[in-house]
Amino acid sequence: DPALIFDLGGKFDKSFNEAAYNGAERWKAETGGSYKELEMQSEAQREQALRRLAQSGANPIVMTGFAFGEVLDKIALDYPDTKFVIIDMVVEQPNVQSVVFTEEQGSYLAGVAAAKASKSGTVGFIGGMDIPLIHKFECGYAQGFKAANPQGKVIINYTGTTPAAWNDPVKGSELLRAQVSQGADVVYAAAGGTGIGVLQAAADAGVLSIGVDSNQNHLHPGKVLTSMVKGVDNSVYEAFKAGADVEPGVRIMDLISGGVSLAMDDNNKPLISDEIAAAIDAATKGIESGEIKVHDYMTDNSCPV
Amino acid sequence: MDFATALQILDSAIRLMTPLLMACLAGLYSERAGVFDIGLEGKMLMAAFTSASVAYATGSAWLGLLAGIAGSGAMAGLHGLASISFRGNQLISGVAINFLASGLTVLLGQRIFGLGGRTPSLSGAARFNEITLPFADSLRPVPVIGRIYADLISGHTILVYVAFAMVPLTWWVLYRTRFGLRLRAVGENPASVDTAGISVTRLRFAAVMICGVLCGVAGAYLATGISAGFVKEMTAGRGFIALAALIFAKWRPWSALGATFLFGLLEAVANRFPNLDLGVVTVPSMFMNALPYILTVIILAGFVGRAIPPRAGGEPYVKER
Amino acid sequence: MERMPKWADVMLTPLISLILAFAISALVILAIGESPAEALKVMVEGALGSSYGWGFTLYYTTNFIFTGLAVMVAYHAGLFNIGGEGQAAIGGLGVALVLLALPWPHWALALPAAAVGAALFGALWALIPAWLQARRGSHIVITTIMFNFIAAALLNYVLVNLLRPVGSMDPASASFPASTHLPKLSEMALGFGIEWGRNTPANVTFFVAVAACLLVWLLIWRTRLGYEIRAFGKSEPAALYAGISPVRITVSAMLISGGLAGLMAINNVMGEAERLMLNAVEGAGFIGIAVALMGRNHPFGVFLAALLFGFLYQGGGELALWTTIPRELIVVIQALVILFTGALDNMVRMPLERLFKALRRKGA
Amino acid sequence: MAAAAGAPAIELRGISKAFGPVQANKGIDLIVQRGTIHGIVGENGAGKSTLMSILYGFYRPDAGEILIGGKPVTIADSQTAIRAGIGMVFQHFKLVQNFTVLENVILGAEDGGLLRPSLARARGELRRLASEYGLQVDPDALVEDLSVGHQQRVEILKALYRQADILILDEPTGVLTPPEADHLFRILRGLRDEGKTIVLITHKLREIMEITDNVSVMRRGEMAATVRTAVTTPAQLAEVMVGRKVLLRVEKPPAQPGAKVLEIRGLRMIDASGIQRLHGIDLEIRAGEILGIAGVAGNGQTQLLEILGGFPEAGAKLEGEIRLNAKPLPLDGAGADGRARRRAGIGHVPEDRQTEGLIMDFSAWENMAFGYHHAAEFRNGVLMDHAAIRADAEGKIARFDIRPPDPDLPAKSFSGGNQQKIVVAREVERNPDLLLIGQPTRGVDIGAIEFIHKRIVALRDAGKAVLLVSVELDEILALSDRIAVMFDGRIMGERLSEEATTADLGCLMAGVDPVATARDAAHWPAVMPDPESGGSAG
Ligand SMILES: Nc1ncnc2c1ncn2[C@@H]1O[C@H](COP(=O)(O)OP(=O)(O)OP(=O)(O)O)[C@@H](O)[C@H]1O
Ligand SMILES: Nc1ncnc2c1ncn2[C@@H]1O[C@H](COP(=O)(O)OP(=O)(O)OP(=O)(O)O)[C@@H](O)[C@H]1O
Ligand SMILES: [Mg+2]
Ligand SMILES: [Mg+2]
Repeated sequence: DPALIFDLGGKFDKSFNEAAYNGAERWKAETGGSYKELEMQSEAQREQALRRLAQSGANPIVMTGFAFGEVLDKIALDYPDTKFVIIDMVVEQPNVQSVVFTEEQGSYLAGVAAAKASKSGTVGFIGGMDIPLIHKFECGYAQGFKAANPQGKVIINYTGTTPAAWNDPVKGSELLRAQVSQGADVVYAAAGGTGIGVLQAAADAGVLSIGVDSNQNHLHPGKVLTSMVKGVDNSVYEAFKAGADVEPGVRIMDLISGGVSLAMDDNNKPLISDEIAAAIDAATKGIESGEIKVHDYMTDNSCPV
Repeated sequence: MDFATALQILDSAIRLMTPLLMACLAGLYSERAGVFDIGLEGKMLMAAFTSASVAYATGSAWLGLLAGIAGSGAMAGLHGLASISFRGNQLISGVAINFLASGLTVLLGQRIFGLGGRTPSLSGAARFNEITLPFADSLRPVPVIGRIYADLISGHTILVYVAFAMVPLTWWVLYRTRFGLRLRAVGENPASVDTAGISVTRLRFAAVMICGVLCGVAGAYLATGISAGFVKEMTAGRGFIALAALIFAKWRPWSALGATFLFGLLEAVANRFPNLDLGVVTVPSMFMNALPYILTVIILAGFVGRAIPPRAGGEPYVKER
Repeated sequence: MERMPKWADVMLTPLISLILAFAISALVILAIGESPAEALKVMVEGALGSSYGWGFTLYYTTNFIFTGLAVMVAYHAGLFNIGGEGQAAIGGLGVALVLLALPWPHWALALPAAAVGAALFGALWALIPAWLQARRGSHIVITTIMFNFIAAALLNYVLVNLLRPVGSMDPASASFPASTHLPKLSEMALGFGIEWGRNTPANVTFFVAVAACLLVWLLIWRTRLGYEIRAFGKSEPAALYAGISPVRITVSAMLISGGLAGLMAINNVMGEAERLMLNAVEGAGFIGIAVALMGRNHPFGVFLAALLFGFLYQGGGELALWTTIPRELIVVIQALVILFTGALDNMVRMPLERLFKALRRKGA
Repeated sequence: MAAAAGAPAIELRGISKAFGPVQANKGIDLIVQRGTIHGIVGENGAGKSTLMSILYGFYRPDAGEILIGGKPVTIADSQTAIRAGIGMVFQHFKLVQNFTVLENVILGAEDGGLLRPSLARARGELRRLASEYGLQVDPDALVEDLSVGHQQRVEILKALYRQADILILDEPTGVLTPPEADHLFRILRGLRDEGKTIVLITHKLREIMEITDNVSVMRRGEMAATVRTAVTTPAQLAEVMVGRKVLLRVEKPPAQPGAKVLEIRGLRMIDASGIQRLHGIDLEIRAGEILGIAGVAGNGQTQLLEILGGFPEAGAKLEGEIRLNAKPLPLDGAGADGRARRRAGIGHVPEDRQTEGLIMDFSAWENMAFGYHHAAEFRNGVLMDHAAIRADAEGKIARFDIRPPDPDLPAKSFSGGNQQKIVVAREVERNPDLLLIGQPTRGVDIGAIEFIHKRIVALRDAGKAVLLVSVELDEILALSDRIAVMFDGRIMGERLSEEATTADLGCLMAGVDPVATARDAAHWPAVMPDPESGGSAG
């Protein structure tokens, strides 16, 4: 059986853990198979969880989150017959598949959409905990926005510096209001449970919001411009489907492979004007063809815009 | 900074301080009666959960509020049982309540809604919506005052006004009523109350239950007023900040207003200016996030003298040594 | 002389309280539609049923011993240190700086140096609140709460901007060199030819923690400083009368307290993660409050309470890992244990006292 | 006196009460006649306070019956007692320190939900009671700002406000100055003459003889005797109380003063709130001499002791000169703390044994080393030598006959008298060159008083200097070789004890120096006495 281990945020984190869970459930529904899932409590359990699963014969073992990187790197070779899949991190071991997403590209598109949808020329970004991964979202978004509106302004807020920052909708809603009062009329939230509050407050304040990780358009139909969807669910689904035959190596889930995308559905159809759609299209093509290079914050810890 | 920005920051400060103020006043009743309470956080969290759940189920924010009060009240009853009836350690009891609420809310939420501890989003009458005070729109053109009235004073949920009204009310109860006199006395010297023929247990229980009710309102405000539903751990340390504000305020109602306003304001300022550009260096957002805490320490050290807690605080009342 | 025999007070009361806590937990488990018997089995087996479980239980125990002792020492001086969380986090920074700054040839050299770094940083983080309390009268409860938040922000800044290897997503320092890796208890057991707790994080720090219990016991009940700390904690006017300086005692007690909290970092940062991560403390600072209070502010009690919480943590972790019971249940069980053994203990003690009185009367 | 028509005011039958293993009251019978003042005496821990607390509903008896005015009543709580017309002034006042007098008076006896009407009525009532009984006290003052004497008035006012017919006072004079005590007695007589019944617990046999109509003696939880005061003597009472003959007078040989031990010159102190507490004190004490400082409480005696002991109130400004054995002592800084003072040879029995002299939760043996815990003989390397400290404590417990002789018992489990003996034993047995001793026998029974007085005299006879501060003029007169009187932070005058008279000292305590006044009148009739030099007269 395959197995899935969630990162500390827990499987219902309104973010990529939840997406992974959805992928696994889809696989289960389609194939009727069963899988093991683990939720950890503490850092020290990472190794324990991996080892115990490997010993129990689970294969492949999928884990979400960069925090597994170190541990996996250390123990992968102890279980050469087991395949591991790690999401959001590269681990170079012969039996590990590393799945990384180009969040900067998806966020770039979100930035373009925001620029086009914004009437004020000012948009916002609300991150959860202030960590590099989220800066990657922020940086891509800012690039896309500036590309479409060089004169515009992006207001950036982070919720906090502790894990509590992921679960503070009150602060999220207050940050949104602060940004709105500074003129922002489209706000992109990459903040887990805090984002729930951002999207809600945006709907209340009559401005547009952009969801993250999974398709959140349905949360406030007609008020969420789009969502930057990260195909974690697909990756998990595919890994489960491949079973023990998962290909080791690095899989870069980018725009071309559909790893990241903007969610378009009935909920946001009225919001996506032809002009916006065209701009997104153009940007997508540009990125795919390599004409547009979206800078990855992680490569040098800085953002060009 | 222009007038509009100042108004917006103050407006935000008012919303952010409301749960702190409620929780702070809640703690004030309890601690003034001699029962320390570091479980404000847990009670608020429990109330946020029960209020959101019931508001969702019934579609009524008011029923949600009642449920919030009940949820928090149950926790308060537990605290009273442990620290008054059984003369247990008040700090331990508070710690236990924080843990209990943190676990139970998610456990129950997951069991009931299956959303990983989150409740479904609330809308319409299931939330407390912002109310516009009379004449707000017609007065807006009046310079300064009009703007302050329309943009700052008007346009909050009813619970915000309740919280502010609680300040003079608490002051009045504490200093102008028999109940308040006895409450203050039991926190200073329970033996004086006992020898006057008044039950220390009943009085302290009353105070602890009032604390529960106010925490209930605070929690309901978090889940059904300022946001639209419950998210696990959504109190995010506000109970502790309220406790800090209470000590800061030296256990006095008007000072509690000031202290919580200060916390709200500092947070609002940090929200508004996430990266302070000082020309030479840009203060990183991490420090702006920590700014309210740093400033609190500085203010505390620089301007606020020694805070003397109610003299009998923290000690169970034992007649027989 | 006593109302009930000492053994009954020390052993029977907590035991019955514990049973009560578990009974209520069982009801909660039933209420969420799971089997309490199964849960109990998983917990006990997972935490105590194998050397593997013990390897984890002792690892968590070690963390809680340090934070529990930290709260305890401050408590004896009448100071309520809620800042263990921040002090332990900053202690981790001390460990990381020591281990990354110099090439350590052997862990036996690195350990004392890292311990000093951890204790020093933890102590420094406690020094400011202590000084503010002693000199400016700023309430230590507020300042230590604030310092937890400030520590989180500081650590976040340092890890993201200064210690993080370029290109890494993880807001964590580089891994410490292999020469500084502490021997795990399993490796030590293997040295004696015993196969014990393979791949568990319990490491030599456990012995440091046990030693810390002994030293703290000596400090509090056998040294003049401990005597002065206790005296000051009981009565400030009396301390002044006896020539005990409030400033000196407040500062010393908080330095020791912060140092102990900081020392936790040699277990989790040096011994387990072998690099400094964000949020490495994971709430152990707050658990320390419960551990100290439940341990009746005595090092031996702290040891036992830490063991209990170690068991709950590991057993609960197993529960979350291997059953469908959500991990929040463990939090609830912890809460009930704290409540019954720590705050509602008189609920058990009072009837017991009456029982013993009745028995004695019958016997007499 | 009111006619004893009908039933007695109080009748107790077979009252028993145990606190855990301690049998505080054993089958007590007591009859208190209406309209009398009834004294209760007994050693520390005899069970007096317990008995009265039962009567007041503060404790519940394990067995026994209570009759008030002939009717059996069950006093379940204080509310019942209050309704039965009983009021009580506890040994340790039950006042809320940061409330005003008025608030304390109405607490529990409010007229309704709102305070304003109650406060208004109480204000009027207090005015009436004040003029009727001479119980003046500022209704708006905070209790913590009042002297103990005034705090006691508040307690009495509380009882009277509740219209108590029976007033119980537990050691009311323990903290009062003689004039305050006299004032209290006038009030009590007035109340009795009005028909109220008063129960008075005291350790001072003089007071029993002076004011009571009947007196009961308690011993070890039992009622030993009840007699008419007129037919008994203090010596008889003391013997029943203690079970042996007690010397009610201190026997001391004439003093043989030696070298100067303590010399104070121009000592001034301004406290943190800016009030000048000491206005230039000049004093000296020689070896083998007891200097008694008389004065109404609150005239700077406490500050003087604290400065000499090395722990003046925080933020105080000090000035002047203190020499011990001709060596100057620093007034502030690290060298001026309690530890340095002990090292220099100053022992100190503080005025307040419970909050300063002892750590109530520490065992007796730990308390026996308190303040001397750095001493060489108590240490064992970096550790404390517990065996040595215990051995030392056991010796002191035996020599001072501290009961129960259990060094492991926490200080709070000892009676007041025995607590005081622990402190005295600790300080006296160090053989300090100078012993500071404040209120040595406050709340202590006569057996213990006798003992403590003997030890102080013995220390003097061993050639040590003693500075004694007491508000008990009797005690000052009995123990001192020389007497200085403090008033408003100044030494009003000094007398040799054999020359001193109560009247003379009383004048000085009130701030009037009869000698200096006469002298000033003779030489500089028109000049006001210089406040700075007024202290050195005599
Ligand atoms: N609340 C209590 N709990 C336990 N023991 C008590 C309590 N109150 C009094 N005792 C004990 O009961 C005995 C009688 O005490 P009580 O206070 O009645 O004595 P007393 O005659 O008033 O003494 P004193 O002259 O010192 O005031 C003492 O041994 C005392 O230690
Ligand atoms: N030989 C002694 N005889 C009587 N008292 C002593 C003796 N030695 C020390 N003491 C008492 O012990 C107290 C402190 O002693 P001491 O001066 O030896 O401490 P210290 O050496 O300064 O302290 P530390 O323990 O920090 O080294 C003083 O109050 C003094 O009265
Ligand atoms: Mg008494
Ligand atoms: Mg007494």
